[in-house]
Amino acid sequence: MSISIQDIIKEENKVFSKTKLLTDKVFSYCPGCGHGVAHRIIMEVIEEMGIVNQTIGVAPVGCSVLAYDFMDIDMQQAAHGRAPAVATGISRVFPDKYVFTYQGDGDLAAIGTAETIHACSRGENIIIFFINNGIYGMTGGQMAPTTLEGMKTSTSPHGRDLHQMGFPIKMTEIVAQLDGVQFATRQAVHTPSAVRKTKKAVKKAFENVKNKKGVSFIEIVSNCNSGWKLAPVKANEWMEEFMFPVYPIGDIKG
Amino acid sequence: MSISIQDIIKEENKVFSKTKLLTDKVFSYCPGCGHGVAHRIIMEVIEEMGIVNQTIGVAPVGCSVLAYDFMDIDMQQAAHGRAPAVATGISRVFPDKYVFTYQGDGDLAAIGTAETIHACSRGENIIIFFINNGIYGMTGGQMAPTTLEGMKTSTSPHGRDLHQMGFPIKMTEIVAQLDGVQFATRQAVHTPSAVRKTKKAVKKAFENVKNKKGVSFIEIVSNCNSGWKLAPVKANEWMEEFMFPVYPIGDIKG
Amino acid sequence: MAKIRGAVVVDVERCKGCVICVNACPTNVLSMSKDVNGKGYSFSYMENPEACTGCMSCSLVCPDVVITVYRMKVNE
Amino acid sequence: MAKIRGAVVVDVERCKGCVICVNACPTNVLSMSKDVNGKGYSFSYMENPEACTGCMSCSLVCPDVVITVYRMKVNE
Amino acid sequence: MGELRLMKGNEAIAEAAIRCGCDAYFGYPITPQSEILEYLTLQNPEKTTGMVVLQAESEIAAINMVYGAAACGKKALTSSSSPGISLKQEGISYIAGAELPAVIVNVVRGGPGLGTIQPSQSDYFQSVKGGGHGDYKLIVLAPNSVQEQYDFVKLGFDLAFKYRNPVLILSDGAIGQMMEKVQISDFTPRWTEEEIVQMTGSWATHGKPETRKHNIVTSLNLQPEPQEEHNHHLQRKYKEIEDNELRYEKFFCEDAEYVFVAYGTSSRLCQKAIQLGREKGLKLGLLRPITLFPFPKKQIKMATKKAKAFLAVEMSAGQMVEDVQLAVKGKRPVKHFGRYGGMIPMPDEILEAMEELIAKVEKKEAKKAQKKAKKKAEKEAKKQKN
Amino acid sequence: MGELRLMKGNEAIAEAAIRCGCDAYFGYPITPQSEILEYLTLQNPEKTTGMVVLQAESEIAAINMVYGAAACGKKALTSSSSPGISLKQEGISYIAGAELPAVIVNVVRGGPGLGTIQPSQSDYFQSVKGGGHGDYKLIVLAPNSVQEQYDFVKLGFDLAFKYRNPVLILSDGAIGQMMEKVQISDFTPRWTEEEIVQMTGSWATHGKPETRKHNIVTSLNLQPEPQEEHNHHLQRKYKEIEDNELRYEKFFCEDAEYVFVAYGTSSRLCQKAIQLGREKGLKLGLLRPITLFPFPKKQIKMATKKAKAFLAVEMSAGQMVEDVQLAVKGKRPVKHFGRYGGMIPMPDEILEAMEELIAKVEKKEAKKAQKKAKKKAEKEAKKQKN
Amino acid sequence: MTEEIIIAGFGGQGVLSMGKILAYSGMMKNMEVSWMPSYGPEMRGGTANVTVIVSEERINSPVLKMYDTAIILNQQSMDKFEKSVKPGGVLIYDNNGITHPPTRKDITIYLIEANKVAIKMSNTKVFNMVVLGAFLQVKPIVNIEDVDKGLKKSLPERHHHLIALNEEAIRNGMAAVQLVQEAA
Amino acid sequence: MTEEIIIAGFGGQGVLSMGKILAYSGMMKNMEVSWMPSYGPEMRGGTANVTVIVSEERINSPVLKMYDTAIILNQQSMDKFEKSVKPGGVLIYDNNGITHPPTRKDITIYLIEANKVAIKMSNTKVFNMVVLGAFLQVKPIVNIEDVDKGLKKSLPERHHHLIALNEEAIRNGMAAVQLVQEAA
Ligand SMILES: Cc1ncc(C[n+]2csc(CCOP(=O)(O)OP(=O)(O)O)c2C)c(N)n1
Ligand SMILES: Cc1ncc(C[n+]2csc(CCOP(=O)(O)OP(=O)(O)O)c2C)c(N)n1
Ligand code: SF4
Ligand code: SF4
Ligand code: SF4
Ligand code: SF4
Ligand code: SF4
Ligand code: SF4
Ligand SMILES: [Mg+2]
Ligand SMILES: [Mg+2]
Repeated sequence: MSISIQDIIKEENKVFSKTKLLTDKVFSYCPGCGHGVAHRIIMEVIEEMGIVNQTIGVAPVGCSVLAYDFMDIDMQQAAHGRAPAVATGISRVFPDKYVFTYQGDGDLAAIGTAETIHACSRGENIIIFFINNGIYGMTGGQMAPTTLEGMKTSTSPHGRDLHQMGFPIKMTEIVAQLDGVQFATRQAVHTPSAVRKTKKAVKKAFENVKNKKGVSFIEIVSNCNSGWKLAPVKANEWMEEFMFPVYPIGDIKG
Repeated sequence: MSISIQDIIKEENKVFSKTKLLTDKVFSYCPGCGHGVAHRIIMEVIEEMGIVNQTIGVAPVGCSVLAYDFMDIDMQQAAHGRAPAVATGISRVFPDKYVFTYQGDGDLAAIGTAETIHACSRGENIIIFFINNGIYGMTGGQMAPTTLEGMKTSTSPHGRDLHQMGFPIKMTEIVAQLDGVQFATRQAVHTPSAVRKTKKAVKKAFENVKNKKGVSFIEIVSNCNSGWKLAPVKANEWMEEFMFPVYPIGDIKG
Repeated sequence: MAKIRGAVVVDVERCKGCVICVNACPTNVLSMSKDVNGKGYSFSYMENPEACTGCMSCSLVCPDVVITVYRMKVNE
Repeated sequence: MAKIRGAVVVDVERCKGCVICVNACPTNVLSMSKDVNGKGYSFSYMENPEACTGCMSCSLVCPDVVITVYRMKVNE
Repeated sequence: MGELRLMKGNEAIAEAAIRCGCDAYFGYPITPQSEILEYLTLQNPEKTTGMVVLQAESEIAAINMVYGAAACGKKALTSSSSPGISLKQEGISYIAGAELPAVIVNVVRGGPGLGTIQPSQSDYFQSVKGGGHGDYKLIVLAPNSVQEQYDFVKLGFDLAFKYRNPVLILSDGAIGQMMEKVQISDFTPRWTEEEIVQMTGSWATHGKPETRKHNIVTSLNLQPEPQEEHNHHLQRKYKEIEDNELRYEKFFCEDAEYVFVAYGTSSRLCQKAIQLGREKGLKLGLLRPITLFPFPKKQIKMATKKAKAFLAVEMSAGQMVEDVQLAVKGKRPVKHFGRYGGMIPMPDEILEAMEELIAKVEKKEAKKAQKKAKKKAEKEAKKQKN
Repeated sequence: MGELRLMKGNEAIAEAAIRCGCDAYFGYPITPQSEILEYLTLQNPEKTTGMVVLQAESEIAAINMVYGAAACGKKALTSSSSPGISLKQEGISYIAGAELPAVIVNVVRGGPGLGTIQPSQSDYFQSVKGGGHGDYKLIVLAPNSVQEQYDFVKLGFDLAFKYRNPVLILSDGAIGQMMEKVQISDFTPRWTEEEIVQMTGSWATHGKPETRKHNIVTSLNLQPEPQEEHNHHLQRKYKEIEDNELRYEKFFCEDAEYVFVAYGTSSRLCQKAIQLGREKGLKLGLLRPITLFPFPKKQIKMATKKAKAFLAVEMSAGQMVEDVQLAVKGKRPVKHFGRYGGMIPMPDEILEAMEELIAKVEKKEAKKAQKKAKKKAEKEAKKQKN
Repeated sequence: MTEEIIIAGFGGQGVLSMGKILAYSGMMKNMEVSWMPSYGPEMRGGTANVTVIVSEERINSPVLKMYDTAIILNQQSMDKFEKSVKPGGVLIYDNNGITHPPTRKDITIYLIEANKVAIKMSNTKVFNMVVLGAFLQVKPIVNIEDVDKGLKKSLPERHHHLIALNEEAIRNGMAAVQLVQEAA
Repeated sequence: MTEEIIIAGFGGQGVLSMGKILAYSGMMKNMEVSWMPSYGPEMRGGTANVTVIVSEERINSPVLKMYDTAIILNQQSMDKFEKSVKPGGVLIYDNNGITHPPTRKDITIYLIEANKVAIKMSNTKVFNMVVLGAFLQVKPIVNIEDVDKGLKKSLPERHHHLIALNEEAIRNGMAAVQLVQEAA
């Protein structure tokens, strides 16, 4: 007995749909960009935990500057790199709320290095989401501190030369060393299983906030297919081949 | 046959005297402050290596802001925390010169965290001297990022409360992780043997610059007897007892 | 024998044609359209609907959250 | 027998009376003066000059670099 | 009413913050204002009023912590001195752009660069014209006593919340370090969470309840049209502030022929100079702007009716004097006198500078009178001839 | 002479730097000026002229790298856009205080806060009055074409070294992004180390030779007296710059009754407005400050002889207009017209604004004339009566 | 002679580079030129436009409210810029994706089905050159030799082999442009 | 009544806290007071001074060029402030370390050997209280009860047991002050 698709597409059979905590606005991200999946997972966890009325997010300057347009929660937009300081301000005056930042690698690992390190060292009770795409997506694909050796960007057009431009930096390993950090992990969102693992990590992070455990730091290695000048699927393959060896996936602390 | 002191005090018997690379100005430091010894060793090495005409130092904001008054070499005074960026500017336009910064823990580990981390991550061909006295000496003894748990300062008058004020940070361990750092060590200058070891490290650092090896990072754990409100000798004892366990002496990298 | 059947609905106007879902589907259900939507993107659709198991792989990786997945047990 | 004798000269006016040299001297040569210098600091001096070996411990730790050390071999 | 205390200007700010229901202070040490943070950490109000006190890793972090706390509808304070305030400029521009209420204290020292730690008033332009980027204005309060250091904290928060605009308290090393009597107020409890939601629910981030849309605090507009609209709105607000919030003080102005214009420490020095001058029979007065934005333009313009000349006295190379000139519009001579780089001018120097100005003006007047008399005489002569 | 090229304003800056013998560029990406760094990294001049190009970790790092390089007597350049320039304010104040030569480019976008990335001129005050702390001045050059973007880099370094003072090139998103023809100059070789020592040996840090005392670059004075002396020195220098380095341009001013004052992009828009207005028979002119400090005060004052009114046109809520008012000293009406927040006013809007101003002025004049006539008539009547 | 042109369409249509080639060509003819793009955050799918002025005199304002010619390549741009053509001016458009064709009577309107032409050439990348051809047919302010020189200047050496293809596209565009309406 | 005072000496001599106690005492007497310190980087051995004004009227300038009374405790301060005493005013000094005693004839000069007194009391920490006593003997602008109240206010609770000692020092200072010269 063959069954028609119409028979399957029924409310009672729905197993996956967009969380209510994402607004109706179309993401401003490029086709295939990992930011969207990361947004979704975070919002799903907040929805599942029922904490939307206690959650405040901080958007950075970067492609995700408009995260507040897509995440249907109270949000603040922070100056470039300063999201951890802004989150500190929030969390200190609202010690019982869930506060998170959502930052790119330029934002978190370049201009915002001091704010990142010190929010972590103080053990602020917050979550830092760190989307590492090895490039400055928003401003047109400039080199980031996390750009790989030899990688071409608009400000390393002949490839990143370590001697001239310095070495890639591993922020998650660095913050993992700080006493204020409870949980540090590196994940991805390009495959179903990666997404599942990342979501688990996100959940753990929010639990940590609930239990006032200090900083949870979740790096998500993600593609910037536009900046990398690769089609999305190719970009994800490139990411596995070249990014993961330098930024290996897995828990680093906690 | 007894010999008189006058017989000993003769030019040909001189085994120790002040290096010419220290000016005649009286140090502005408090009695017993470690800054003076650190200054001396660095100048001795420069003198011994005969590189004064190729050396440029960068003074920070902190008690050693006036280092340029005492070190008889070309020097620049940098904005608070920005000495590594200033040194980068110098070293990049004078790639064959010896460039060093001399910074306190407030300067290097608080406001200057980003500049420190990135000069190190880029592997600038410079030396960073890091005088860690666990306090802001110059401004009147406020808490530094390196202040110990429970330690009383003018901004932690009831003792540093880790929950409220965050954890002490170990900068040398952090920068040792960065690929641009060739040599990272933690030393002291309160005893003759400590001084000897530190001087060796200083020499090695200048050799590294000569060989264009990237950053040499030398932490010197030192007393701020005024800020700690202890007599100098007591301060050094306290340092051994309480600072060294948290900031253990020895080479960390290279 | 009981079998799991699935189906997905792609919000065609919001699909950006990134092909990531196509690539993620373990049973090669999805394909990209020849036509384009209002934004000029070719979009994902079920080319082999009967192969869909409702495993959600596609929806989990879709960056624009435009895939809704349905699943039911059917006796065949 | 050949013996090493040392002596130190403290630049009294620049000494800040921190006592660190006194503490560092392995042979207890140094002591702090009862008098004070122009800046109001008591200063370091050789109380037991004959014990001085010229080991430079004092000068190595003197934060104000005010100690000059002399050393010679003497035959006694 | 609370008691009378002898306090440093810096301590007065700290005590006022605790007592006026401030929620959070974020700061970084710098002379000559470190006592603010030191006093607060000593009092540790987290245990009493619940006010948060945090030493940030930098001035930039501090101003951005203020941003975060203020965007929650909380009363957030920061303080620094000149170089530190320069570092906060981006953050201040953000706070102004996002329309957040916050109080920022600048205990000014002599610049430029690392400069000196001695008192100065050389950050006037930065405070009033906008040291950060873009078209924005701070409400700027200029205390001239320890009591006002105390009072302006509460006033600052009142104004900041009334207009959702950052307020700058422009103090200097002299007022920060000096001690005077202060009438302490009773404790005003911090707003409860319900009160905060009630007062700021329309814009602040407290966590989105079912009952409203999500609140977003931002200063970004991808398109220029809404950004211009936002800027229009800001300009209208600034106009409103100019209309409603001007504060100034007159001192011996009724009969003054020569008027000092001075704020903060300088205004105190001018008062002494007036006293000395009046003893000599000089009709001197002082117009003291208390708010630097809004600036008492009209009052100065009105003063031109009686006053023959103005002397702007500032511990700077001449900054506020431009605003006086803009107000006077060429109707009367406006000169500047100042010491700077950390020097405080003495009242007798100030008087001397005024006397010089008087002499010049009178010489000119005499010349004019002479000319007039001559002309008249000529006319008469002509008449008689005819 | 080099060739003629079609270039973006941002690229012109980069190419000019390479060709004028610049030693180092330190910058951080930000729209709308990232092409400067991108162009430089593409050319990779380290391999040709030896010029260093480094992407810093932040704007603050970049300006402090400039400090370090400039203090070596090297030609160091940095660029950013509004929020990034706000972050550089402390560093700029240091560079001014330590008297270092450096060129800083601000390709202005709309603020405050994150604002928009569209062109604006709302950082005038910050540039001209001192966005950082303390009494200092930048030499401010305002290009209005891609050619000037190119030319002002060399000019900037010349002035910076002549006066040991930072020079700001105040550009905006429009000039940065547009393409025009540029006459490229030949390569000027970078100074050799001997030349540097010769030119800057009295103050710069190159490593102390036996033959001189150690050079110290600092802006600190622990005591206020030397700091004041240093500030006097700076003020004298600024006076000298005002006397010698004023640059401006007149456009149809000879017979102009109504004068636009505008710089940068706005001045181009005004030129078009003048063209449109002249077609209608309106006697319009433009006074264009090329240097914003020094500002053409005297020229504007002199223009009051012929001009009946001034319209300051800026892409801001009104900043430069104050300097025009200060120059005009109430002698003529001075109004402001501007769009802001990233909006560019169209030439016909500008013309409209001017026409409004003209109408107002003429109405007033007519009234005055009427009054005069009336008075005259009354007088006559009186005379006749007598 | 002064020609004030706006070219407007989607980000991916080569609007900016078409303007650039036009500006280069003008420069090669020793004229004054200015090229003023819209610019925005790097997000796909947005619209792009560029104002190109080619003139024998010095160019003052690089931005304009009214243009001699508007070249319009999508509906959003049509909505925005149809009204900005000077009375008596020219509007050239590609009708692919245009739902509301221009309605003004006081301007001359041309149609260029550049998409079709490009597809016929089996190279959608030359789309913008086809449009440029259409424009040059209508307003021969530069001749094809100037464009060749302009292409040489604007393209990197390694793309010089494409010049012939581009020229072909321009010629095809010239041939394909159709007059829709003369200005009333 | 307005009394304008400068107290100047070494950093460690308790100059600032002596001024503070004087200001507190004035406040206890319901007078207006201002206390304006010199301040500097935290480096030992520097000089310190404080201007204290006690008045029945509102105080305008907290800094002054000329003082009613100068209390001078080291040579550097003597060099700097002897000339700043108003004609007819008072200069009080401790001669310990003074190499050039005051020479002006138009002011009244007192000597207080506070160092000696303090040593006699076996407590060099009360040095500044001895000086305060000397001042109060010469200018009884506040009485000893006000000072007691002032001490209570200014000292933390745990130091209140020292008040008696301080009072004794003040009385000793009062007794020890010597007139050197009446103003000419
Ligand atoms: C102070 C300041 N400097 C620079 C910028 C320009 N800017 C905007 S986003 C960005 C970097 C974005 O890169 P990243 O953080 O990696 O985020 P992504 O876009 O890659 O997600 C920069 C440099 C700015 N807005 N403000
Ligand atoms: C931008 C800025 N912020 C703050 C200060 C004030 N300040 C001067 S030194 C210093 C800290 C000094 O501490 P540290 O670096 O540990 O040096 P130390 O004096 O202990 O040797 C501070 C905060 C300043 N000068 N500039
Ligand atoms: S530019 Fe890169 S990071 Fe930004 S939206 Fe596009 S793909 Fe994502
Ligand atoms: S304050 Fe501390 S660090 Fe500074 S000189 Fe004194 S002892 Fe040394
Ligand atoms: S639900 Fe699973 S099987 Fe069905 S289309 Fe998606 S990925 Fe393929
Ligand atoms: S992953 Fe989503 S956006 Fe991408 S093609 Fe599939 S359905 Fe469309
Ligand atoms: S040289 Fe050695 S033995 Fe002599 S005084 Fe110094 S420490 Fe003592
Ligand atoms: S260590 Fe030096 S300064 Fe200290 S007491 Fe000895 S000689 Fe004097
Ligand atoms: Mg990125
Ligand atoms: Mg320290």
